This record gives sequence, C-alpha cells and structure tokens, in this order.
Amino acid sequence: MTLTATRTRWLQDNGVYVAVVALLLFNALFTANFLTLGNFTTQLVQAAPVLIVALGMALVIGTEGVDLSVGAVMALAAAIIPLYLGAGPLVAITMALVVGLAAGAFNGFLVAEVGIQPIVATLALLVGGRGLALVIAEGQLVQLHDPAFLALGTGDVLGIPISVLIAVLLAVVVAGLTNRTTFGRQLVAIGGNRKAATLAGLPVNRVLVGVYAICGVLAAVAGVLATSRLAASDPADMGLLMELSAITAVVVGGTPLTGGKVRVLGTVMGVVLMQLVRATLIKHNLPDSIAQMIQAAIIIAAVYVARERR
Amino acid sequence: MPTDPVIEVAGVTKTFAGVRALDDVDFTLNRGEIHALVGENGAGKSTLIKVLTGIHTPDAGRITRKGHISTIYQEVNLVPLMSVAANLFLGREPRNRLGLIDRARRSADAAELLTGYGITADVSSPLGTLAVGEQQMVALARAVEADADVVIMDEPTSSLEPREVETLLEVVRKLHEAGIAIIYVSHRMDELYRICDTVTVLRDGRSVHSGPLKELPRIELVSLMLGRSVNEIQKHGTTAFGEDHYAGREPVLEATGLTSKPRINAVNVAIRPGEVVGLAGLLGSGRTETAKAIIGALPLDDGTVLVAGKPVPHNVKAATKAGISMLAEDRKTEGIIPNLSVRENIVLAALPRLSRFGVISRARQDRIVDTFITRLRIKVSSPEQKVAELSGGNQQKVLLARWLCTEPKILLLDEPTRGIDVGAKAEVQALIDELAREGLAVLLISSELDELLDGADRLIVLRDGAVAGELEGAQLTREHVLGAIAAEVMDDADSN
Amino acid sequence: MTTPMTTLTAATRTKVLQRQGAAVALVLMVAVSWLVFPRFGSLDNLRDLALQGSFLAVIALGMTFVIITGGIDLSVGSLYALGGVLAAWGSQYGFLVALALPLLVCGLIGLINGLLIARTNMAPFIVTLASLLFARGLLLAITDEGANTYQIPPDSAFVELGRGTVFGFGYPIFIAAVLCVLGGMILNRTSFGQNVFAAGGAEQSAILMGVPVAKTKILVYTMSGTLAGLAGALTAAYLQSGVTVIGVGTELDAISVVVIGGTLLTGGMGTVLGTVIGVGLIKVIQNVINQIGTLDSNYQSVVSGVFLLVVVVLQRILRR
Amino acid sequence: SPQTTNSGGPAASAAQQQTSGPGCSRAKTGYPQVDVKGATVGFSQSEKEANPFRVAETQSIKDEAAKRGVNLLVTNAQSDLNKQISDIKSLLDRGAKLLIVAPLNSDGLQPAFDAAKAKQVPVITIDRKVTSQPCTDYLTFIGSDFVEQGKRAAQQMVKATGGSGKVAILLGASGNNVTVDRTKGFKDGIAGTGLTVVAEQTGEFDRSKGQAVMEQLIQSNPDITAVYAENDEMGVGAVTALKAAGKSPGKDVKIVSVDGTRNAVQLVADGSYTAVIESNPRFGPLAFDTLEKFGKGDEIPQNIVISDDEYDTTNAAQKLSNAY
Ligand SMILES: Nc1ncnc2c1ncn2[C@@H]1O[C@H](COP(=O)(O)OP(=O)(O)OP(=O)(O)O)[C@@H](O)[C@H]1O
Ligand SMILES: Nc1ncnc2c1ncn2[C@@H]1O[C@H](COP(=O)(O)OP(=O)(O)OP(=O)(O)O)[C@@H](O)[C@H]1O
Ligand SMILES: [Mg+2]
Ligand SMILES: [Mg+2]
Repeated sequence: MTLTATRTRWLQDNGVYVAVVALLLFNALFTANFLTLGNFTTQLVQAAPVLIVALGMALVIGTEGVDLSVGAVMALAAAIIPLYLGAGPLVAITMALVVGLAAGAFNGFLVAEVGIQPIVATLALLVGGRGLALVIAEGQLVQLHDPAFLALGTGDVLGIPISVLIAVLLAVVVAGLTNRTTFGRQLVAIGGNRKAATLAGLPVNRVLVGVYAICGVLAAVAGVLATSRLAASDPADMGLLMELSAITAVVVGGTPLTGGKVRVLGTVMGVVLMQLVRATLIKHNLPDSIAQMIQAAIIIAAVYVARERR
Repeated sequence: MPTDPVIEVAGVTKTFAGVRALDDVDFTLNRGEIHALVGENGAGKSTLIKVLTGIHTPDAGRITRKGHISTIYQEVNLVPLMSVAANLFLGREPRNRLGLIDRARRSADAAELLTGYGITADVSSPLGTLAVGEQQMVALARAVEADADVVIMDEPTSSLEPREVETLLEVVRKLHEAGIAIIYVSHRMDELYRICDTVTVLRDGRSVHSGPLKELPRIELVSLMLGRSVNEIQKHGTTAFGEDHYAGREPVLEATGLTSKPRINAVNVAIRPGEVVGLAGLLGSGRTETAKAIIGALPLDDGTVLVAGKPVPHNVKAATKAGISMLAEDRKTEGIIPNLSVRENIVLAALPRLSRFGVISRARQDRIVDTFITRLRIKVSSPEQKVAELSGGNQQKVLLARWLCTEPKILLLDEPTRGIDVGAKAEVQALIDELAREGLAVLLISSELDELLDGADRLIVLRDGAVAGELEGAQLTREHVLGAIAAEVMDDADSN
Repeated sequence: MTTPMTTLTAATRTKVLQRQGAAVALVLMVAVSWLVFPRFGSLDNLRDLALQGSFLAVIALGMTFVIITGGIDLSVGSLYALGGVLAAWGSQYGFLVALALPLLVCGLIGLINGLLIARTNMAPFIVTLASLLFARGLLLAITDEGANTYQIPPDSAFVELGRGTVFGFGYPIFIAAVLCVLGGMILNRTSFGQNVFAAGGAEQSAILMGVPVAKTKILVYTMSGTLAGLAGALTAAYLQSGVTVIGVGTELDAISVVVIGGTLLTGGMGTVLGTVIGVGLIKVIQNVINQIGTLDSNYQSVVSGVFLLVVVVLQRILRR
Repeated sequence: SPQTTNSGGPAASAAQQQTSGPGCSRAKTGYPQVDVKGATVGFSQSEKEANPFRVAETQSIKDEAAKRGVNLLVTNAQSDLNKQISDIKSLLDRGAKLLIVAPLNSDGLQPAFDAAKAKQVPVITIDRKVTSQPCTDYLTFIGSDFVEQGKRAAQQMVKATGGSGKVAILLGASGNNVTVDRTKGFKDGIAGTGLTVVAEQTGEFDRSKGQAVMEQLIQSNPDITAVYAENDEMGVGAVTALKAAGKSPGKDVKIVSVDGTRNAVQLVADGSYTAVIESNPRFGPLAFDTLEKFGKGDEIPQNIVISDDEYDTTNAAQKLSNAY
C-alpha cells in the first residue's frame, strides 16, 4: 500500500479525533479562558444528554434504521417527572424510563413486526409524541424543587458531575454491548443484510424491538437528566431537534447511515466535536447566520474525511 | 485464425487493500474468438473483467479496446424492483414519435425476445419475482441484444440447469457465427471444451498460460489452474463424492404436504441421518421454495415439518434451533453480511453456542474460524478481512463454514458449489460426503446433474412445484433423471 | 399490452387496490369529511385546500424523485424559505429576476448537494442536513439576521403569479398540476426516469448496467433544490413578501406525503400520483382538524401523529 | 410613534391604552354593522398554547368572549404561516363576522386579510403588528411596542448597574421581529451609557438554550455584569447557569428580561433577578371593546398600545399575583 493510501485510510478512521484535537488547539490559542476546569466541565455537562441519546441512535443506525422520535421521547419523560415526583424521585425517574421503554418498544414493534420503514415509523411519534407530552403537562412548564432530583443535574462525585458519570458509564455499557455480546453482533448483522440474518436464524424481530427499546430508554434517561439540570419540566422545548443533533454526531463519528457498523467511541467523539463547535461559535460571538453556515461546513468536512470509499 | 485483437491488455496490475488481485497480466482477445478465462476462486477473473469494462481502474498497465463491450457479471446485476421489460431495455428503451418511452412496444418486444430464451414470465412483473436462473437468462438476453462487438460472460451458467445451459450455449454459438468475440468464464470444464477456442489461465492474479484450448488436455488445464502437478491431481479424480451410503435409521427430517400457492404444492421430503437426498427439476420448478419452506422462510398454506418426530414451528429461528440449516442460493442478497469480516460471518449463526450469558468468547470463535478457513481452503488475507472483498467462490465457502459450525442435524444446500472452482468443488463434495457419513442429513439442490447423481443417495424430481417422481439406486442415471424432467416437455406438448 | 400472460386476474386487481391504498384512504376521508362537516365541501374551502396543497406538492415532487433514487433531501424546508426571500428581494428588479433568482440559487445548492452525494459517497441524509443549516444561515445573512423582510410591490406582475386565479383557483394550483404531470411523464416515460428507478433499486447493478448513476443523482438533487426554490417563489408571490420564518419542518412534511403516497424510502419504487394523493391526505386531515374547531392545539399534533401512523400501517397491511 | 404610559398600578386587568395615528371607522371601511353580543367571532392563535404568554392570551380572549355572550371560534396555526392563512379563511368560511388575529409573523398574512376584506369582515390584530395597511387590510393593531419594551429594559438595566458594565444579550429566535425590535430598543436605550454589549447570542426564547448559552458565555467572559434576556424563559435559564458558575444573579450579575411570567417575577421578588418588563397578553377586554366601538360607528385609532407593567425589586412581591 502506498504511503498516501495508508494516510488517507488512517485519517478516514480517525478523522473525528483529529478534528477534536484541532478544535481544542484552536480554542486553546484563540479563545479567552478556554483552558479552565470550569469550562471543560461545562462542555461535558452540556454534551452528556446528547451523548446518551446518540448512543441509542448509534445502535438504531447500526440496524440500518433511524429514530426520529428521540426528542419527543425526551419531552415525554420530562412531562412524566412532575406527575410522580410527589412519590419520590426514584418513582418519577422509573416512570419516565418506563415511558421511554414503551415508546421505544412501540417504534421497534412498528419497524420489526409491522414492517414499516424506520424513518416513517418514528416520524409518527416525532409528530405526535411532543403533543402528547404537552397534553400530559397541560401545556405548562413546571418548575421542580425536589433537591434529591435536582442533585442529578447539579451534583458531582469527586468533582465529576453526576450526569457526565452516567453518560460515560452508559457509553462503556453500550460499547461492551456492541463489541462483546451476541446481541451486538446480531444487531450489526441485521443492519448489514437483514434477509441473510433472518435466514441465518437470528432473532431479528426481537433484536430490533430491543434496539429501539434501548434507544427509547436512553432518550428518556437524557430527558430526565436534562430536566433535572433545567430544574423544570419543559415538554414544549425539551429535546427539540435532538434527533438531528444525535444523528449528526453518530455519522460524524464514523457510523455509516447504511447500517452494519456501530462505532461507540467515534460517537462519543462526534458528540464532543459538535459540542466544541457550538461552544466555539458562541464564545466567539458569531451571529447566528455565520454560525449555522460554519456548522454546515464542519459537518461536511468531518463526514467527507470519514466517508467510505467505493 | 488471423489475429485481429479487439481487446489487448498489457501488464495490468490491480491491488485492493493489500491483496494483489491482478499482477502484470497480459491478455488478448481476437475478433470472432471464444476465449475461456479460467482459474481458481480468487484467481482474478472477475477483477480482470471489471478492469476491461472500466469498472475498476488498474494501478498499472495498458488496455486497448475496440468496439462496444457488453457484459454479464458474475452476480446477477439487474434491478429487482423494476419490471422485466424495463430491465431488458434499460438505457435503450423504444421511443414513440414524441420521444417518450413506448411502453406497449417495450413489453411486446420483451415478451417476444424472452420467449426465445425460454422465459415465459410476465414481463411487466418485477424482475425480483423471477427465480435466479430466470434472472440470469434475462441478463443474458440483455447483454446479447445490446449490439456489442464483444460479449463477456462471467459464470453465466452457474445458476442454470441443463436445458437452460443448452439454450445459452446455442446463443453463444449464434453470436460466434455473427463474428462477435466472447470472453467466457466458467468452472464447468465440459462447457469450456464444447465452445471455446482459446484459453487464458489465471493463477493468483498472474496469467500463467494462454493458447488454444482444444490441444490442451483437461488434466493439464486443471494442473495449470491449481498450480499442482498432473500426477498429484490424477490421484484425486474429478468429483470427490465417495460411495453411496445408506442409513437404515428413521428419518430425522419429515416434511409433509408443504404447500405455498402458487409456488409449491403438497411436497413431501423425508431424509434419514446420513442420507443425501437430491432435489432435481427444471428452472423454477420449486426446489428453492421447497428448501425455504422446510426452514420456515416461506409462508406456508399447509404442511408440517418434523425433526426427529417433533413438529417444528414454522419460522427460521425455531428451525435453526431444531438443527436445520440452509445454505441459500443467492449468496449476495441472502447469504453474506457484506460489512462484517470473514470471522464474524462464519460464526454468525453459531453465536449463541459460542457465548455465555450473551457475551462472546473470542478464543472459541478464533479456534472455529481457523479450523474452517484451513479445512475449506478459504482464500483470505486475514479472518478480519471484509467478506465483501472476497471472490465469489470464497464467499460461498465462508457461507458453508457458517452452516457447518452450527453443527446442524439437517443441512439444506441450495446450489452449494455454485461458482466454486474445480479444486474447491471436489473439497466441498468430499465434505458433504464426510458429513453424511458422520450422520448428517443433507438435502442437495444442484443444477449440475452429475453432482446430483454422484452425490445423492436418492433423488426427488420436482415439476411445477409438485413431486414428479423419486429415483433411487439403479434408477440414478442420467437417462432416468432426464426422462423424469422431460416428462414436462411432453406434458407441454400434449396440452398445446 | 400484448404480453401473452397479462390477464386481469383477481390477484392483479388486489394489487392495483394495494398500490392505491393511499387513494382509497383519501376518497374515504373526503367522503366522510363532506358528510360530517358540511362546510368542508364548500368551493372556497376546496380552493384553499388545493392552493395550500400546491406549494407542498411542488416540493414533494422533487422529493419523490430524490427518494426513488434511495436518497433523501432535508434541505428543502430551508431552500423553500430561502427561495421566498430571494424572490421577494429580486422582485424589485422585475418579474424575471424574481422568478429566476430563487430557481438559480436553490438549484445551485441542490446541485452542490448532488455533487457531494454522487461524487464523494457521503450519505444524503447528512449532506442535505448540512445544507439545511447552510441555507438557513444564508437566509439570515441576507436578511440582516432576519430583521429585514423584503416586500413585493403589490402591483408587480410577480404577485399575480401567486395571487391570480382562474375560476377562483389560484395559479399555483395549475403550476403544481402541470409540474406533477410533467414529473410523472419524466419518471415513467423517459430514460432519465428509468435511470432514477434503477439508481435507487440497485445502485451497483445500475452502474454495471451502464446507467449514469452519478449524473442521475446530481440531476435529481438539483431538481429538488430548484423545485423547493420555485415553491418558495410562488409562496412569496402569494404572501407578497419574503417571509423568513417559513419552511421549518417542511422537509418532514414532504417526506411524509411522499411515503404516504407509497414511494419506498429505500428507493427503486414510487409514483408522482401517490405523492399528490399524499399531499391531499395531509391537507385534508389538517382541514378536518380545523373543521372540528374545538380541538386543543396540543391535541392537534397528537391527532396528526396518530393519523400518519394509521395511514402507514394500513398501507403496510394492504400490501401484504 | 406610539408611546406608552406607565400605569404604575397593577398591570393587566384594566389594560390602559395609548392610541395614535389617524382613526378608522365603519364609515371609512363601508363594513356592515355587527353586534358583538351574540356574534360569531373568530380567533386565530399563532402558536401552540405551550408557553405562559400564549396560554394567557388565548384564555383572556376566551374569558372575555364568554363574558360578552360571543360565539367564539378558535384556531391554532401551530407556528405554520400557511396554516394560519388557511385557518383564517376557514374561520370566515365557518361564519365568523369579526376576527381577532394573533399573527405568527409581521409579513405574509396578506392573502388572509384580502379574504376577510372580500367578505367585509373586520380584523383586529393583536400582540404583533403586521406590515399590511391599517383600516384597509385590518382595522387596528392592539399590542405592546416591542422596541419600547427593549428601551424600558435598558432603563432598568442602567438604573440597576449605575450605567456601567458588560452586558450579554440572550437574543430571541432568529428571523423573528420581536427579537429584532427588543434588541433595537435595548441597544438604543443603553447608547451613551457606560454599558457595553460583549456578547449577543440566540437562546431561541427557550429556557434550556438560554441556560446553555449563558453557561458558555460566563466561562469565556467571567467579567459579565449584566444580562438582558429577550424573554423571561431565557432569563430564568440564565439564573440557573449563573448560580451553577458560582455567581449570584441579581447581585453581581444583573438580569433584566421581558414578559412578566410568574416564575421570573417570583425570582425578582426573591432577589435573584433584577427586573422584568411586562409584555401584556391580556388582550380580551381591549379587543372586544374596540370591536364594539367600531360596531357602533365610532372612530377607532390605528394603533392601540396595551400598557405593559414592569416589575422590579421594589414592587415584585406585591404585584406577583398580576404575573401570568
Ligand atoms: N473490492 C475488492 N476489495 C478487496 N479485494 C478484492 C475486491 N475484489 C476482489 N478482491 C480480491 O481480489 C482477488 C480476485 O478476485 P476475483 O473476484 O477477481 O476472483 P475470481 O477469479 O473471479 O474468483 P471466483 O471464481 O471465485 O469468482 C480475490 O483475492 C479477492 O479477494
Ligand atoms: N418472490 C417471489 N414472488 C413470486 N414468484 C416467485 C418468487 N420467488 C420465486 N417465484 C416463482 O416460483 C417458482 C419457483 O422458484 P424456485 O426459485 O423455487 O425455483 P428453483 O427450482 O429453485 O429454480 P432455480 O434453480 O432457478 O433456483 C418460479 O416460477 C419463480 O418465478
Ligand atoms: Mg469471479
Ligand atoms: Mg433455486
């Protein structure tokens, strides 16, 4: 293999890391007060919910699917919290996760058993889910005061914010799931060639329902964390456009939308990259117009480098 | 024959991520000749063809082409969702006065044209609803009708049964008479000797011989392909099936009354442990459907499947669990998982057995994978190589390995040697034999009559989705089988 | 048809019914609405329904082509808004500029989408997601972060394009109708159309069959961008201004109607007629929600979601 | 240009007004007389009732309609401009003789107004001014003056900071004219003082985005001493962000925002917020009064500016019940 070919291949596999490092360097040099602990904490805390959603999204994308309903599921989780907070945070969180699980499993059922294309199956929940959340919450934002619940969003363990810990833990679990388990292997096999996977006797429907259910639960976890951090249940805005952020992060991280492959660490890096991009644009006080165009350019550049060559 | 090259290749090299698929290859095709291109699986035949047609750009070397080339690629390359007629005329649709596609004429032309190739299917139905062999004939018709100066055929007969093969060879002969040059790739020696003038042998990406075919003894050709001495090969023989072995035990598989309208009707299949039962029949007679019905991949109107006397629910998962495995006919769409590595593809179906609490054991995996790569002589750069990068034959071996490592009780093989080279074919056949001796029940579907006659202990002949007869013991001769199949032709004659 | 095997059997009749699942749903919806809500059938209401549908239909027409090639175009919502703003700005220089500018600029962005997708093997979803952002950013940039809304002189000929009527039916309806007929013709009766199907049905095979897949894709995205720009221009003419806040989420509407119309998201299959029916369905349900009148605004989206679900599930079950 | 008088008293209920521009009467429009009582009135809301302002606005119209024995038809455009046009047309179709419209956007409703004009149905626009012709396309506009709101926010800010310091602006959604006006008013208001704008970033009128943006800004500009949020939600988000960064909002960082929601006013009362300029959503009484007046044949003004209250540390606790 020629040297340039090796180099392109390397860049292709590691492009997102290079981009993250480059952006960190840029900020270290040109952004005031960037190299502070507080700043890094802020970036991680803001990235945590996106990462949690993106992990689930990566699994779904691995099966050659996509889940547009994650933002709506976050809103549903947010709407559920105040209803049950009276019975204690644990009950409220459990209920929110159960709703996420149910929503995800419902998506999975539509995709696997009914055979509806993922993008449309989950579009229905995207359209209706947030409305449902608002109906549950009677259109109201509810401020939350339960200290135990709020600690989830603001507390830390040994200086590491709890939400970041949870996100990292979940990333490790999802990485283990994809690389080390039968379930993970079956998932990518289904994404690679569903017909062949069926003929190989894999439990295709069970895996699909499982994957969407996991994605739903993770979206609910993200919804719970974001709600706690906001100290309010805000179903109208919670997780708005989260589906696009998550998909972008996953794809920028090197997981192809065509399925058959899941890159967990890449997804983490994709989330970090997009978070850094947002932070950089805000810190340099660029107008929204320029900021959006720069984001577009960075997405294209990152995906261009990591693209699969024919 | 005067040399009048239409294609000239000099010093072509093509490398894929570490694999040298073509290494300094020279090749010349003269006007009006039928040129055989042979070699083991992975020798570089398909790659050379793709370089010739411009799909791949060579790393080095020179290619000169004269005239229009039309190609039938190894894997059927048509659009399954489009109608048969649209596929046939894609890119050269008949137009009406307004310059718009004349759909009525397209359908009429297509129907007429295909009748000449023995295809009577509705030309307005999606191509994907045709059996693989029929699709292959459509691809052939498409390529031949394209007014080409050169026609390249990469294993065109691999999914055809005898009658279709004759049709195809007839077409080749006509093209030859019209002065069209042909490159013909096949692993079937008989065909090559019947129609080809010259031969080029590829081995490990290098062209090791080029010259007239007729003068080259068959055994020598094989020796050139395999790179082994003539003596060594003579010891082994050509087909590797051993003696028939008949087991006196109870059937392990009993499928009764399998019906899925309109494709199969009340098909019964019973196989005893250690028995190899062959399914014979014409293209589209329902052999694939029967196998799929047994494994639960085809919705059934009626019928039951018993394994060791116990009924099996009608779905693939349950069937796999009960010990049935099926090697699918269409490896591209129903077999390989292209994104995954060779290792992952091999262990896919056996995963539950190789893992504890859902966590996979890497060591056990590697052991199995190494065993099968060696045993089936799968040509890979490493088990981590993507399966999509393998040559067609090697992919087939990977799939075979996938099923063998599930340690099935019943193995359904749909065209197991399709596209496999002589050497490997013998190995696969020997393997089937060996497995049967170990007590496996095998259902063998093959379009190659010899393979069926040699390999099967008993033959079930299908016709129009129903069992037309069973042949056993002394009846297992070419004449008997052709007779059973030919009955259809006579039926047709009667009804007309 | 001279195919010997074609006879209209019961099986093929069911097939026709299956393929027209959306049409059946539309007819039912319209019939029920007409009975339940007397005002639904009023000429005014139908005219408005058709007019509102026409803008979406123009966008969805381009989307149909894109989806048949197995792609997706998320940028149409932003391009729709951008097209409107450009048309309004251009209207000060006359009719031609007002019409041509959005088509050119949006077509160019579509072309870039197509080039990136076809030539670099990047996923359409992500490429067009980036252009969704880019076009929105561009729109904000040319309107001073949205502070400027360009007005179209009420007496300009351009306004007539959006507001003019024939028998009370707006020009955009006719424009959309003509485009859809043309689109259907291109799809089914030209080799470009056949290439679109082939590129989406089996890309690798299509390449091997000599179909200019890359060129086809580039054209299709250019078309989609141009049509989104045209829809924007028509809307601007209708609204008499280049409103900056429109088009958010329009891409999802367009995708929904295309899919409801029976086009496969995985590519290779689809019809323009289906898309038109899909547009009809979405607009009718919206109209019916209004006719009910008492529905809480939050329930409205729940109803839309459930409706979308029911249609796709029904279609799926019919197709079995 | 419209001027606002500061009522000083409890906001809302009475909704005092200041009018301007040449008047409009039934005689000028040639519209038929319609008695408000018993009439069918259509109300076209622009956005989902998912934020306090919209909830209060719709409720105010509904309450007043019930009080006056009006048959009210309500539609909601769900933030879709084309849908609002259809909504208005369908209201006309369903027999509305009077219309109250909360426009989604200043531009683009011309076709709807034309349809109303054709049926001789008078239209009152509330909360957002449109660029169409008053008295021709619509009767009058009732609403706040957003530029003025920005100016008043600036005055509060100058008062609280003593006219010097570094301000971060949390902008509303891009492309929205409320954003544009509230920014302009504020910037005009602080011109010539020692306040400098060091950052202006959009928080899209959303609490969590406001919070996220504030978290970024406070890291890169730790010397920020004032925050102007263009709605309460973003301001409340900023409070959370500032507290997390170890600042004490309302004290070392002054916060002023526009809206008058209960949550924000409560924060003012608690001392962790500086001031809130009200954007009054209670259009019901004023809107129906105006329709009645018009029906009687009286001349009504072109612009009716609803009075906006303001809350600061001195009055927030007493006025808390007025917040919505
Ligand atoms: N796209 C690819 N990427 C990587 N390696 C490839 C690719 N295509 C072919 N190869 C490798 O090139 C070699 C030649 O493959 P080719 O398909 O030409 O074999 P073949 O002679 O046609 O074999 P068969 O008889 O099995 O069809 C093989 O080792 C194969 O693994
Ligand atoms: N998906 C399908 N839809 C409709 N008809 C089909 C479908 N698949 C196969 N058929 C038809 O069913 C019949 C039996 O096909 P089958 O594949 O079983 O034949 P076969 O004997 O295995 O032939 P081959 O040797 O080509 O595999 C054929 O006529 C074929 O056209
Ligand atoms: Mg080959
Ligand atoms: Mg078969």
